[in-house]
Amino acid sequence: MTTNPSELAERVAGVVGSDRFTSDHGTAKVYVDVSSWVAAHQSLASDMPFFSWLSAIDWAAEVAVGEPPESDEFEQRYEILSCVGSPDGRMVVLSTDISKDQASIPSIADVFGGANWHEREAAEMFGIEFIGHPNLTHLYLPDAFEGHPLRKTFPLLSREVKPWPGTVDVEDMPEGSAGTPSTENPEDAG
Amino acid sequence: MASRTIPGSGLVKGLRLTLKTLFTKTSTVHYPLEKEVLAPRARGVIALDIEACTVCMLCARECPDWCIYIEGHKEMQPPKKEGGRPRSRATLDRFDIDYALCMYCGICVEVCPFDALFWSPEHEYSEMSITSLLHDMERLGVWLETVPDPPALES
Amino acid sequence: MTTADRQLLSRYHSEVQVSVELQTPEMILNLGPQHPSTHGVLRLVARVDGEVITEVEPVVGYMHRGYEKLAEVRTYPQITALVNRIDWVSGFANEIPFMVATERLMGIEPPARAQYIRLILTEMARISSHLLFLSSFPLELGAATPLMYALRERERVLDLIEGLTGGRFHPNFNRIGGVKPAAGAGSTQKKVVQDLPKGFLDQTREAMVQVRSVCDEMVELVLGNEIFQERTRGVGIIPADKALAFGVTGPNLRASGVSFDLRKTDNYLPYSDLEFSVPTGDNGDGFDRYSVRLEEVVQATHIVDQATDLIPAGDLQTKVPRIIKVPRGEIYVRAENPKGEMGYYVVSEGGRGPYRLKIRSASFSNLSILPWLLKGQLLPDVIAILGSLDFVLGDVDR
Amino acid sequence: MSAILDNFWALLGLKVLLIALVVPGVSLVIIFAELKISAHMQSRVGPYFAGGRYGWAQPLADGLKFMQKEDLVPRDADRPVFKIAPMVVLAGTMAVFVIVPFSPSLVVRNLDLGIFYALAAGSIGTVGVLMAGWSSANKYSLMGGLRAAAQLIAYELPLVLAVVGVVIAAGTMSMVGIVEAQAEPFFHLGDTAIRLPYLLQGQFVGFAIFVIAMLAELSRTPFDMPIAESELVMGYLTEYSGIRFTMFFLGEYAGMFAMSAVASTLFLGGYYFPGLDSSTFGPIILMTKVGLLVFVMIWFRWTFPRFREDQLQSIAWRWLVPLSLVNIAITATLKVVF
Repeated sequence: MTTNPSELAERVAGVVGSDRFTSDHGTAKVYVDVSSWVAAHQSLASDMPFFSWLSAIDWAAEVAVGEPPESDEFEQRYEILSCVGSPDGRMVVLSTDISKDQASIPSIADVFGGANWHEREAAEMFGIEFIGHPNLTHLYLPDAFEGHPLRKTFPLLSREVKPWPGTVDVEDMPEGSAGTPSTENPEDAG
Repeated sequence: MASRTIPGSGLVKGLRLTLKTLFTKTSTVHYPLEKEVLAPRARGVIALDIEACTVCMLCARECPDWCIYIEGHKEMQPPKKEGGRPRSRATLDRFDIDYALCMYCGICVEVCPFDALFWSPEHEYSEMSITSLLHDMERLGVWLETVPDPPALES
Repeated sequence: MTTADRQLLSRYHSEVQVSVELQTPEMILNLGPQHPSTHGVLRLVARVDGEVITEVEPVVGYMHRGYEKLAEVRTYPQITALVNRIDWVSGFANEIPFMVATERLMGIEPPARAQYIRLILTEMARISSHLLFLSSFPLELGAATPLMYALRERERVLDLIEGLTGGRFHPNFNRIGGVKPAAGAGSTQKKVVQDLPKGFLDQTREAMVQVRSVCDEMVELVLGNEIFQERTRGVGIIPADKALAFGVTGPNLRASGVSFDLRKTDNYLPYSDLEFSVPTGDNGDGFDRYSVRLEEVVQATHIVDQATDLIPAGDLQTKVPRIIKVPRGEIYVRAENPKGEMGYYVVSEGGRGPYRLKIRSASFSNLSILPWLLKGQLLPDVIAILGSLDFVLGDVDR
Repeated sequence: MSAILDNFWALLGLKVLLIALVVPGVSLVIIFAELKISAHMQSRVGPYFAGGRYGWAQPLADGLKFMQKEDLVPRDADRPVFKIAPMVVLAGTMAVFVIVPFSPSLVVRNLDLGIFYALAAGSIGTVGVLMAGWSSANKYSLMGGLRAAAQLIAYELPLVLAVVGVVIAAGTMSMVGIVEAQAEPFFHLGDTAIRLPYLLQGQFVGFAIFVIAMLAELSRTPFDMPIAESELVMGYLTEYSGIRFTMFFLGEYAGMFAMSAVASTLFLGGYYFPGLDSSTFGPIILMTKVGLLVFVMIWFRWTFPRFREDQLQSIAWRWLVPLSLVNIAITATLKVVF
């Protein structure tokens, strides 16, 4: 009953007036330009009134946490994602990119009431400025908190402070015994 | 905005139900006197079989909370068959699980390739101070007896 | 006077009252963070005139554990153990979308038996979460007895979950590619297959009968009770368009008349083989939210009954490499969590852990409607509305 | 012994001492009854550790626990008012027992304005509650106090009007007189005289109004807005601890005992039961009727949610007061006609 994702992505791309869209793994994703971010949401609001969520991804080369992206030919940026849908099950993810140095994007809080909190969270977690947002204050973090935790450059302090408890003074397992490949903890491998 | 219908049927039905329950047997277990029989797979505490452990650190590595502390050393074991050369074997010095941090996810029991860790439904090991929640090797060995044998399976 | 007028009237009620009575200065009242009925650590800074709330600002973040940051330093199996603690009342149901997302990225399909076991455990989590709501909401309004009846039957469901998985709230029974196959990786532990224990299916059917009987008791004790109806009819009305705009999902949205159930629209679990109806309310007030959830519990028991008959034989997990590396790709999978739509946007860069994991939790959006909803309400109504939304702070703060 | 009996002051001292022992004792029994009955109504066992197998000493244990707890007074509370409030509430409740007749002779003072005095004494508690609410210097207590004052005043009126019906029927206000009036034969069936308590003599509406108003006076569910745990934490009791809290707690249960004693005297025939000699069995008969009413109150508490503030007021002013006026009118006309 729900249209399959690639058709949906194509149709939404048409409505929104952008050409790049993908639908791998069943998730319809349409790439939109920053300038037409609010317009795209306004045009979609009537057909897809359900606002699901809005968040961001920090594409960064050097990371203080986890592993950096595999391919290195990618442009360092913030990718803003917002997901809208309709009660009959259709759902599309709109995505746009903003550069890291001047990270600001117009707010869609007045198009979708629900975006208010999501944008506040993305703002405090990534340091993105949403222009025209009613009250862009901290949502989760205490007011005196500096720094933006979800940025890749922000270290996870608990893992720095407490070293890995399995202090080994036994040499590594001789390869021959019981063939247990070691499932390294990601930091050690990095 | 007074109650439009006479508060008759709804209230009376509620009263009848509470009265009926007043005279039915209670469903609670008097905990310290009678104890509930726990399911064999219930995850109460982790028991350690010290002989089986070869200090491969897999459990400590895989634990999401980093709450398993292991130290071991290599020892020369007498050769199995006489005339064979002595084999070196890793033995445990320290194997502590900090139950103040543990979230009972069971990844360590899962990932142990040498059947050294088992689940036991024991759950009455609360302590007065949080530091004594750090169970050492002997304590984990003691839990070994309380490990029940697995339940029979559906056909 | 229809309920909509009453809602409108209560909105003007606060303005009219202020001008008529003598100008009492407005009092700032702090509801929470330690407050008996905020379901966890939520703080409402309310500007109160007499007992009428003129403006409210929810303060959240006390329970913020930073799940999305934690996920970036962990491997996929470790995240499965963490992820069911987001909405700790419906433990198992949180893991499903993350599992399905990872499996679709890796291009593997769990065996039918594992999918059915997942479906049964999800519906049991829904029953246990809704039973907790059905009993704690009347407690907010002053009736303490429904709590005991509902929790008594909920213990049966939790015992079944504990019998099968070992844990009551956090079963940790999901593995990527299916359900936990064996007790461990070692030689003897591998033989201890974690399939359904003997008599599980019959005990489940018996428990479902008990749960339905407690639902009838809830109808007798709570739904039919005129005082309860008086306290909840026309209180905290959420119109359908506002609900959709704020992203309110699950029973709260269905109570406003929108029949949007992810179990019918998305195919993340074999719900299409079973037939069940989606209950919806008509004017979206506290009373409808309660009766929709009550009906959903009954539907969940029917689903579990059908699933226990249709469960196929087979193994519990497909072949999965020992170290799980998920190929590059992005995916968003959402599931019908008892509180609403729970979704995971997984961005994988081929590593052993996700590059970015966005968690869309239901209570976060359900709560974002509070400032609009609580304007002009009476204080006792605020507590009734908070109770009727059924949110959990872990879900809100992630 | 007879010197004590006929010396007025000694007799009064003895009676006050008797009341001071009986009322808290019965209140403890009522607390234990509430603990046990509410437990079994919720299919659980209730206290079973304190004092041997059945936990009978639980109320005593609670009382002692509260007494050795520190008796806090908030820093910016209105100290004198804060300290006196529980005593005012307890005094208001105890004063009602002056006129409760346990048997024709066993009554502290059989005033001929009996019921009038009882209702007046009962309403002193309202002042105590307001004092507690105001002096705790805490927003929740203030709101609890205001709610309590509004509620108690709103339900004072139906309470009094419900009693007027009985007074008209009995012709006197003295409690013993009312019980004697109910002892007269209501009508004759053949030669056996049928004696009915006022409840069965057509005062159903009056009894219903009295019970509802009584629940509201004692702020028990479904009227327990002042101590609405889920909203106002503990209402006006939030800041109280230690022995002051015990006074309030005991006051509530003593109030239940007092009000149900008055209700059973007015509507259920007090210490009189056809066929039993009331001077010997009087107290037992009265206590069984009180037990019945207390059970009903406990039963209501553990079944119903509570009303919202404005619904509570609208029930009082728009339903109970008119109904009680109609009841008075009917009783008066019947009295005149027959």
